[in-house]
Amino acid sequence: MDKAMLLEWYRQMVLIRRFEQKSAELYQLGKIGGFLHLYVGQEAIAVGTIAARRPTDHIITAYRDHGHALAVGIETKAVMAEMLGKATGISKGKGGSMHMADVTRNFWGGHAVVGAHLSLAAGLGLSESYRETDNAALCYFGDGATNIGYFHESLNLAGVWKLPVLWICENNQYGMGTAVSRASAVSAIMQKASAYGMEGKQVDGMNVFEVYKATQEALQAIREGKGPQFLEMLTYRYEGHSMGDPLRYRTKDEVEKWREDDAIGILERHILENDVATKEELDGIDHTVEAELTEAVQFAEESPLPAPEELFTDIYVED
Amino acid sequence: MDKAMLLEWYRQMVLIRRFEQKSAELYQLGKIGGFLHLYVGQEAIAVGTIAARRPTDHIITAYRDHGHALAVGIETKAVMAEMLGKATGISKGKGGSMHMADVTRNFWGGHAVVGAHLSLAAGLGLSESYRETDNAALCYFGDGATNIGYFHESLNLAGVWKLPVLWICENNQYGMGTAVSRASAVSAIMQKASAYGMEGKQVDGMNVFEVYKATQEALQAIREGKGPQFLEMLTYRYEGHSMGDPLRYRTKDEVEKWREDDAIGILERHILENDVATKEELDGIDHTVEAELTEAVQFAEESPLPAPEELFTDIYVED
Amino acid sequence: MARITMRQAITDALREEMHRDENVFIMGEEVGVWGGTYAVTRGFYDEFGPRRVRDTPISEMVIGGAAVGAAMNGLRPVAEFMTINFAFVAFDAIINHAAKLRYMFGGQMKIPLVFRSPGGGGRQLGATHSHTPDVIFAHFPGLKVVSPATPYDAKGLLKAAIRTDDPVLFIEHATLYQIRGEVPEGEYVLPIGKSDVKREGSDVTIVGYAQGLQVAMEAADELAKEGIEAEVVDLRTLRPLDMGPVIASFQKTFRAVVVEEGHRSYGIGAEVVARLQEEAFDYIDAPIKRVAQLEAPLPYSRELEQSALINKQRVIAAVKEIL
Amino acid sequence: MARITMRQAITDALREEMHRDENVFIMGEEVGVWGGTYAVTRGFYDEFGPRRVRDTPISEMVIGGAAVGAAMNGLRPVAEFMTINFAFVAFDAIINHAAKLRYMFGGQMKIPLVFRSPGGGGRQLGATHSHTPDVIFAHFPGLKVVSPATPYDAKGLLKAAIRTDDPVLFIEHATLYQIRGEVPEGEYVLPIGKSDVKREGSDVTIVGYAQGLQVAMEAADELAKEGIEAEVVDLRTLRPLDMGPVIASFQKTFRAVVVEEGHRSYGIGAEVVARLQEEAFDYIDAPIKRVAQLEAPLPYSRELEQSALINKQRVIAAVKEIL
Ligand SMILES: Cc1ncc(C[n+]2csc(CCOP(=O)(O)OP(=O)(O)O)c2C)c(N)n1
Ligand SMILES: Cc1ncc(C[n+]2csc(CCOP(=O)(O)OP(=O)(O)O)c2C)c(N)n1
Ligand SMILES: [Mg+2]
Ligand SMILES: [Mg+2]
Repeated sequence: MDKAMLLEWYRQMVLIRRFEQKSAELYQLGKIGGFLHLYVGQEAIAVGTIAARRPTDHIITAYRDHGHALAVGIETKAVMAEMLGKATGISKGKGGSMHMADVTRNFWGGHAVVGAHLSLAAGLGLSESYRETDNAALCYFGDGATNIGYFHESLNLAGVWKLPVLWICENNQYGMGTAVSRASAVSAIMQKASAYGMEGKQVDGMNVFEVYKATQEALQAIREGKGPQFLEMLTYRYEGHSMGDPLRYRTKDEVEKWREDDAIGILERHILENDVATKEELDGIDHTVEAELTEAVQFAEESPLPAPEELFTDIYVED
Repeated sequence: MDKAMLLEWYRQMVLIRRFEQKSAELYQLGKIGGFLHLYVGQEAIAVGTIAARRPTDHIITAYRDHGHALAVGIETKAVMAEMLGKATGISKGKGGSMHMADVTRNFWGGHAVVGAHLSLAAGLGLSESYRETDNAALCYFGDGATNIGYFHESLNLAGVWKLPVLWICENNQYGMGTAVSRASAVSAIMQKASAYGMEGKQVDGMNVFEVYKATQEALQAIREGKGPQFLEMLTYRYEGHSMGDPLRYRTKDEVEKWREDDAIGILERHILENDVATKEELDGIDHTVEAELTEAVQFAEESPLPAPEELFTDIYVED
Repeated sequence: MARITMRQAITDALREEMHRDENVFIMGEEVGVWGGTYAVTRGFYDEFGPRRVRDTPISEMVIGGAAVGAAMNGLRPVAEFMTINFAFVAFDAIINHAAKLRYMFGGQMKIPLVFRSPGGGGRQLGATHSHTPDVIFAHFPGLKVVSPATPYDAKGLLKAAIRTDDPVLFIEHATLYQIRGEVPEGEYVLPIGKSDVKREGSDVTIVGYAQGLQVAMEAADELAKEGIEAEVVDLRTLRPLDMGPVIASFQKTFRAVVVEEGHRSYGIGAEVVARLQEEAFDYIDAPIKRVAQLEAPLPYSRELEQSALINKQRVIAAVKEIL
Repeated sequence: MARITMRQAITDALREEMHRDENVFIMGEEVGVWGGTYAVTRGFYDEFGPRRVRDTPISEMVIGGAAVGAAMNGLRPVAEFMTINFAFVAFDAIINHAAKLRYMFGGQMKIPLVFRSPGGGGRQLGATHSHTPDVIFAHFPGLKVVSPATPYDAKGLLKAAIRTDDPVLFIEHATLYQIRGEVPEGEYVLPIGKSDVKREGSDVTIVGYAQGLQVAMEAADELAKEGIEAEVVDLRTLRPLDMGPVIASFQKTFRAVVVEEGHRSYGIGAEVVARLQEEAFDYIDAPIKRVAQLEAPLPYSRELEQSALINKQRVIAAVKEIL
């Protein structure tokens, strides 16, 4: 892996983390509304998996979607403007935090009905299979989402039809306040894959290298016609489920334990220990990110609200 | 197993088969309306499983439900009257072929939305678990039903909450015209059980002894607090999915092959080869069944239609 | 012009569109090998092959959702729910995904799909399998809802539904599959969102659609024998709802009856009544009547079920009450 | 009398019923350890334990269906859908099972359950998470649908819902959780299926429920300042719908406006209008107006979202148009 790539990963992961922290502030100030779900702690997954995709592969995820939005390369200011509900937002201010998408980048959005987008992912896979390409669809979802009917139907259809979908479970140990073992009859989510004829593999989701490698292998298998693949990424969200989470369901110790294996920390250590780059270089990246973020917030704040008539556009293509 | 029991199984299986054949005739005559799904070929399952239950255990099944209705002991004439939509039918003529129930026998009905009744079964199990009894709920469904979201959510809930439900998949190889391998990512349905922390077991569903034994063991495990259990009964429906099935999806040979292992034939052979009873005794049972059926049809035909005001009763308990 | 059944008209529309556009494909339960539960896609599996005529597992949520996903990426799925009752299982996919994604992502996506589904009661299928729930789908902006009453309309509207870039729920009343009507040989497409006067008259306006339209026409025939000339307007599309021809007719007749097979309360008729009194208030001479399914789940027993459903006698009685 | 929030009123009703009847239990997502997403069941997990306050996996179909199954066998589940939007996923369980089983099996079963669910828009949650789809549930016989507007009604009606032997969908408008109102100390139960006059007046009738009722009351206060006395009727229950007080009021005022937060087309208001013109035709002096959500999915951006929603200005304008 070359230096440019590792530094780019580092940049993305720092950008995502700082973006989330900034968003939390803006939410407290009432500038962001609705629900806000932070991706802090899980950065290695969006970054590592998306680094392994081809631009023609599709990305689709749930409401915890800023990380994926930034990792596919949507401009930070377009993501931030969306958070603030501005006309310049990537979804024109109509979607908000949970509903980022950029179709030009084959990023089909964050989706907030738990599990539903797995069926959309099956459809994305179907469209590629129909056209006989070797593109794949990467579909991200939480541990909690694996308990809903959509999960079952989507994975089964992918299995029967051999759809080119890479199912990526971001197992951050909880669905809202419910620990995996209190919601799922099996605690190793990967075990569920076998009911759909897939093997399933657990990956250290805090380690971007492992994430990248597992994704590459899985995408390779898909392109070779081996059918859908399943990865369970073990990870953790450092913050609450969304803003306003009373956090009654886990201990500070548990959070601290996970923070020790921090995704950015692991990458940073690798870079420094292997002399890929110097601390100064990394600090430089941090500063660029900071500047980009400041600019993005300013852009978002100064952007106009959607025009009133926007209420009635985009409902239908043909009226 | 004592003679009385075996003869009773024989009687029930013959009754079910002849009931179905009679129903097909009445359907052709336009006396039965709606959809009619025959249970011919699968008799050993309803009879063998229900023989193993206690009366306090619950039974719930899909639309292919006459077999279960007769096996739980609903009077033949009340089942037949329901088929004819009469006021004397077990569901007052409001349910028809697909919707037999007898709550006094803990038979909670045939249900026609594929998979939905699995969630009701979870609820039945929940009610017993809540009351801390050792009663179980036996829930029957087809191979096709294992692909719908309801299946997944119900088995998962049963798994997490350790609900006393015995899941019985009557794998008759097809859901309508779709062979298991064309609809399910795994062809051994029992494999799906492991995603819910259950072991799953395949049983020869044509052999009432095996069915009975497996059910007894599974119920025993449930009563011992081992949580929900899963049985896959391998079977075959000799007739079409419902009346009017164009039968384009399978060969005559395949049907013939399965008919050789006929459920009633196996039991009959056992009875005769082990001198449990004589051919004459069995013939006697056949005649009793015939008489019962004739009487049931006559009763049903002579019964009154539901009174017009019945349209508005039973919608609510309290108006 | 050939007189063909509505089933045939739908089959023809599907086949023509499949030939016209390689992106059009069919998915659903038993649409392939079986040939469609209502025989609408009979022969398609052999003609177009398993890539374009796709038998699905019994899993309505993913039938709905995968159709949306495929449509987002440029295909034009015609996904079938075996009956509209099973669309309940896919309600979220239809209403929250097919109908909302374009809007929610600021117009970035098109969702050019058709959900086809037979619906309606009267076939002794019991309470869960006999719904005419059209109104609950028509309630939500983002979806187009079409339900034709004649073979001619069925063909022309289905072709339009397949060609529009918006998601369409196309409800086929199963009882109408057998009815026959004239359908021209050549290719034609009808506009979605246009009501249509199916019979002219000046004494009363009867508004209907699908099975309700057929019942309205039967009633109008009977009424004509008594010298009462009813104008019959077919809504054809429930969303967007085109009140133009209804109002024009009402301004001539001053009296109206709305006929629908679904339940009366919170039904299609309520909206038509509300709009008429909002938009043609000065023309109202008598209460606008609704003829609809009585407020009970549909029972299995034939006579009992029929007693809950609409029929021409009930329409005639309603007309006479306001003349 | 204490002035408590609607949230507190609902919490109290649940707690009292849990104490009163051992068969009552709560199930749903995050109802236990978390304390309810809207904090309605805060403390219940500790008070009643995991047997009676059951956190479920994210699986609305089985939440719906298991509640039905448990109710069939004599328990009295209070099952929560975290928001009404997710009840779409459980639509089949609610409409085809909770609401139909009793009928389909000839009255053999009772289904004494309550589905509780917060609903409504206005909180910047985007198109899929902001529905006020009450009408689509009220359309079907077999279910009772209640949606209160005040803490007093919420408490009394929820207790009634838990005690009735029929399935009830109890929709709580999330924006109303904070409003306060007087609630008596002792035990009381209100009847399901009774509309209620919330304010007397003789110039115009304003009909509303839930958030629509609150907006109607605000409008009535403003109108009173201008000397216009509106009578405000709260439907409270959408099925069965009690038109009695609405008609009685209308016979006094001859003018009406119906206010609802859901979409206008095929909404609650349409039915109220249709019934008024059927049952009080001779009293109609002016078009009956509807104030409802504009026909667009709800967007995220605050101002844009607000522009689609009802408010007192729109009600006042509608009233003035017909006075
Ligand atoms: C169908 C549905 N039910 C419930 C919710 C409410 N909800 C939003 S996120 C969430 C938890 C999801 O957990 P998980 O899948 O593990 O994802 P995570 O938030 O941990 O990333 C729930 C219950 C929803 N959005 N959709
Ligand atoms: C949700 C739903 N989708 C589709 C149907 C139509 N349907 C009725 S039976 C059936 C096949 C079920 O197959 P299986 O579960 O194997 O049971 P079998 O008929 O073989 O006993 C289908 C698709 C339905 N009733 N419900
Ligand atoms: Mg999680
Ligand atoms: Mg089968």
